[in-house]
Amino acid sequence: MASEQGRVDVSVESKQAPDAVPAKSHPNTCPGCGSHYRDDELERTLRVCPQCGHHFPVGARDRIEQLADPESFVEEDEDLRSADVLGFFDLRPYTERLAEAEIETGLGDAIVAGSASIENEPCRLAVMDFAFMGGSMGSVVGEKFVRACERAAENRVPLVSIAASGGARMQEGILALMQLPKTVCAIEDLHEAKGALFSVLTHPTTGGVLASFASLGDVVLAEPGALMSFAGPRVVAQTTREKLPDDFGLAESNYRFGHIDAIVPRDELRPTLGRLLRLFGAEQ
Amino acid sequence: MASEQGRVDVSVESKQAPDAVPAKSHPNTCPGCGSHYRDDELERTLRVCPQCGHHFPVGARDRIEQLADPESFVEEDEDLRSADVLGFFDLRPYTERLAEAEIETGLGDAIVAGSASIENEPCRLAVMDFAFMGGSMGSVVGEKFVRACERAAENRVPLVSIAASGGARMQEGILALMQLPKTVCAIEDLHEAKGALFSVLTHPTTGGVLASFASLGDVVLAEPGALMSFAGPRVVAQTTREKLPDDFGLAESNYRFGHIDAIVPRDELRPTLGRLLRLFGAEQ
Amino acid sequence: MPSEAEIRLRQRLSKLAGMKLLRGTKLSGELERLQDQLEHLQGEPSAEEIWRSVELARHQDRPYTLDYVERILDDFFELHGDRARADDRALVTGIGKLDGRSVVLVGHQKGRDLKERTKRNFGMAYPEGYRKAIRAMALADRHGFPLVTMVDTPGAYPGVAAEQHGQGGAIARSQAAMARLSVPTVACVIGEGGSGGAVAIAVADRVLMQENAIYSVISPEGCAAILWRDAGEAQKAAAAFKPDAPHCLELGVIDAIVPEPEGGAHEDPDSAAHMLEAAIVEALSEIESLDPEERRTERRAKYRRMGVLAFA
Amino acid sequence: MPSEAEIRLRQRLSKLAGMKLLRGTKLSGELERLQDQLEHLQGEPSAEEIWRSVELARHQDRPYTLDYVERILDDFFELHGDRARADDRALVTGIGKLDGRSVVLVGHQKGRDLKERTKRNFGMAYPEGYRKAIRAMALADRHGFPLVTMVDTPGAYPGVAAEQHGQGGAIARSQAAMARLSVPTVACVIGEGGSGGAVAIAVADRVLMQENAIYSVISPEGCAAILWRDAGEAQKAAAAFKPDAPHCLELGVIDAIVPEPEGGAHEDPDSAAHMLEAAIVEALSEIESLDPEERRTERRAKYRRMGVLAFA
Ligand SMILES: [Zn+2]
Ligand SMILES: [Zn+2]
Repeated sequence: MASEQGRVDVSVESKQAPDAVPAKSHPNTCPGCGSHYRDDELERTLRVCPQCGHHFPVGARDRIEQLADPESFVEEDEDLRSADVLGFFDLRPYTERLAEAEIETGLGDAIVAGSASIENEPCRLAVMDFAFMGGSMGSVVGEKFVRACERAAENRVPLVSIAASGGARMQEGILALMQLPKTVCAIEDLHEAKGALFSVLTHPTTGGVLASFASLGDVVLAEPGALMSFAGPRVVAQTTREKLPDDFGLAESNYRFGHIDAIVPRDELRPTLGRLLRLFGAEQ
Repeated sequence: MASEQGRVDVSVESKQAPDAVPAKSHPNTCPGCGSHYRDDELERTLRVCPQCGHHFPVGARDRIEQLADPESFVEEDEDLRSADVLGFFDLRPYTERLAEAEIETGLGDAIVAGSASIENEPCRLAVMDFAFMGGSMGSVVGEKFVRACERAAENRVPLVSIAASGGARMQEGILALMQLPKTVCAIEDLHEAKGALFSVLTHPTTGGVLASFASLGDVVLAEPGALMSFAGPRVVAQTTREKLPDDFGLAESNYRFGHIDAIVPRDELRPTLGRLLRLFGAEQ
Repeated sequence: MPSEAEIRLRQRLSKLAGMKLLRGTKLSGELERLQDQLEHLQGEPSAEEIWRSVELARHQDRPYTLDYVERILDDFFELHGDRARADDRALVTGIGKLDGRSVVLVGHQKGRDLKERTKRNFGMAYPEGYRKAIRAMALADRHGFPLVTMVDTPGAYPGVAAEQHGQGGAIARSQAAMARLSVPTVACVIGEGGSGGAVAIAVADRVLMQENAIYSVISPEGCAAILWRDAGEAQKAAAAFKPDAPHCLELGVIDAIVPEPEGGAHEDPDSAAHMLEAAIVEALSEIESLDPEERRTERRAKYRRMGVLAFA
Repeated sequence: MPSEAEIRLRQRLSKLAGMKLLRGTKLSGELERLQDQLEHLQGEPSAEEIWRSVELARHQDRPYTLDYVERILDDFFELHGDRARADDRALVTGIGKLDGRSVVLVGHQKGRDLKERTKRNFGMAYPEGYRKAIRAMALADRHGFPLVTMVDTPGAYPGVAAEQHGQGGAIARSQAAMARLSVPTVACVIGEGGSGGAVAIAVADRVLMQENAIYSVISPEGCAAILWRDAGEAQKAAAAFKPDAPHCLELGVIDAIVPEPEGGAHEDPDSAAHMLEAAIVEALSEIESLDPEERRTERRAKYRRMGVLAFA
């Protein structure tokens, strides 16, 4: 049936599902080659497997540490929280899920935003975190992204966005869908102010985030192996009964089909963003 | 070899070739079904075969008669003629070819332009004639098309263009190629003045005319069976050694691939243009 | 003295009292319009009423975009093709006269019988469909024609080729195109407003929604499959995320509800078309007088306000 | 007192005396620049000299776009993909710093060895390549970056798929995009300027052409095949339609000729890049000071004048 398009693959969204599938393996075991690492080992390699190059997930705060110049990041809008406007209840209330996610991740929602510099170039950063309810986008993600656009325009610096998302957050209903046009309109305003957006897609970036701000970067980059598809692989397979290509929806496939400018391995991301900031930056 | 792209198939351009291939059959014999007609019979059916629907070529003056309200057409720029700026000489001088074409067709060049009304809606008309050197576009075709754009903008009426062309006129060298950007710029000016262009493609519309004004209509129509391709079938076959699909470059194929808005049989062309003029016209 | 409907509305809004309502700044002005609408409604829609909307929105006899086009627009001329690869029949574009003015129409199109359903891909567009829509929007802007869209899709098509051709980017760019338009824009949700594939053509100065249409972030079946691991729990899911018109109005996502004939639009398509036409013409007349720059600024400001926030 | 070159120029122009020269209004101003250029030329190019240009323009060691990019631009970042279907390697787009300012680059790219030639499709772009170019142009306009193009193609690819994907329309729309740009634009013909595929990215405020490049409505072989039914008569054809830089300058199609090192650009790519860079920077500095609206108006006016007419 064709009823699930626009949604992400269930496996991708397991964080959002009530009965999350038990993790098949330890999070530090490489799904690419089976090697196992200690936390500090992975930290040193930016959470990339030294054996096979697999890119492990990176949380928002770790990502900021990897990218921003030391001490340069100043967080903004940390007090924003989601509201349960629908009184949404599946097996547990939405409010309970939110509280649990905040405790687990230490984040107020699935995005962290603020000012920073990268290679001494000033910029704004908006970084998503998949660990917070599958990186789903509700009112808070939309609002913080929009404020980041507005501040980038005001300060005449580019905005760097790092996406990691299962799509729109269904617990916020139609208001979650409205974050698509909300973020899109903010990028239009940013562009009219001659501001730039560099969009980095990490594993996974699907559904409503791909169908809004993540696709609208002046430059669009992706990490190797990142899934970036509007509909998730399982939904596509169920709907179409097609056998999916091995690289379905992956960054490599998207590059071949012309949807991204470059696939950037994690250790090159910082210098690449530095170069882009020099090209688009305020001193222009 | 790939050296002929941008040019039309030689067979299409036979009018331009020094040793034109002898006509394979009488011009009033239908290539679709073999039926033969007298001139007056074809005239009555707008030069469409009553048996099989094949659309015979129509010269510029006949086309204007078919489309414009009686007595409404007022020709403009009839005194413009091509100049032989390169001193172009193949087997015969270009000037001689021009004189011959003028005598044969009674036209000053491959386009006739002027003001008219269609179904009582005022408009500008620019109609090409394949009989004049294969409808090739040199300085005169470009200039008359541009003037038609300018007058359409001034008078706030849409421009209806009927294309029939083998491409740019090589005897005018690089200046013929410059008619592409020249006509394209004129359409940009027309659009900025909120003017409309309806482009009708007839058999054949290829090369530089397809790669400039003919493709840029606000609405693009084509006659059934019209060849519309940038490179002609023979060039493509020679370059790629591929077997061409049966409908290669035809209006029907272009419609399927999203390049035209509608295929309009000749007897519906006048009412269709009338409808478009009402939708885009000055009374808006 | 406040009407009962207004009291009911205030009660509903009071649920949000502890939160900062992003669109709060406009609330006083909007209250009147909301009140007018709420007078026609019979209280908070129940789970059964919400599900009835889902069923009516998907009813096999419900009028589709072209059913309204033939009843509302004169001299309609369909525009075909994305000028690159295809003409996607799940999404129609064209020009026609609405109440004397030329407008550009963009709408999803479902099929009535099996053959047409296949041709129309059940109203689920490929990226090529959204690129055709963007082309029609550019034409509207160039000539100053208002844009009217009709939203009726289960969602953008989830297929391998659709992904390869850039479904996500196409939906994002279609929204961006609508955010940029200088001309007046009215979107009408006339059936299923399914997720990204719907909002792709619904970023408008005025968003209208028929009484029995639905507009949602996910299909009820999709939501149920994720949350309850059982698509059969669709009814429960719909009650949870509330895709019905009254809730969309209350949340500020749509600007007005368009009434339907008794029993639903399919019971009397002519009357349904008449009501829809009147609503579109009224919406257009409200926005046509605005300065284009101002209209665009207000359009973006409306979406800027969407969402509900709390504070730590 | 007129120089010999100017006399020669006047003599050449006198051939046009009986005709109305469309660009005549600008001639007096242009005479000086033409004179400067003509001082470096040794008389009217002969058929042999024209053919030598054809050979040098196609020389297998001639520097290609990316050879110049690495010598001229700092911090170059290549932009890939048309955001719809493909990344056409026959046409490269990117951003880099030229003499301190960010510019967007668009250029055809041939390959040096068999493998790269195949990857680059011999510098013959599909419609997807021109759509990528249009995307890069829009980015330049959005951010106020000047656009620099490098033209080096036998022509747009003549294949079945290329036609199905809309080759003619893509070339037309790429020209239209260049006509619309508000930013300064400089096009450089650095090798083969083959027909529609070349002019698609050459509608610019200033069009530069290297001394040994060619720019033509059709390839010599294509012209010969049509007129003499013998592609072997290419040399005769080239002499007839005159694709060399001096003739293009004389006809007002280009704005300046960029000198090459003795023997051609391939003899000393570093020097060739240096000369090209100087010419681009000079051209940019001429047009950067203009008002964007005025610059665009002048750009279109330049093309408006192109052509030579007679009267009955
Ligand atoms: Zn590994
Ligand atoms: Zn016949």
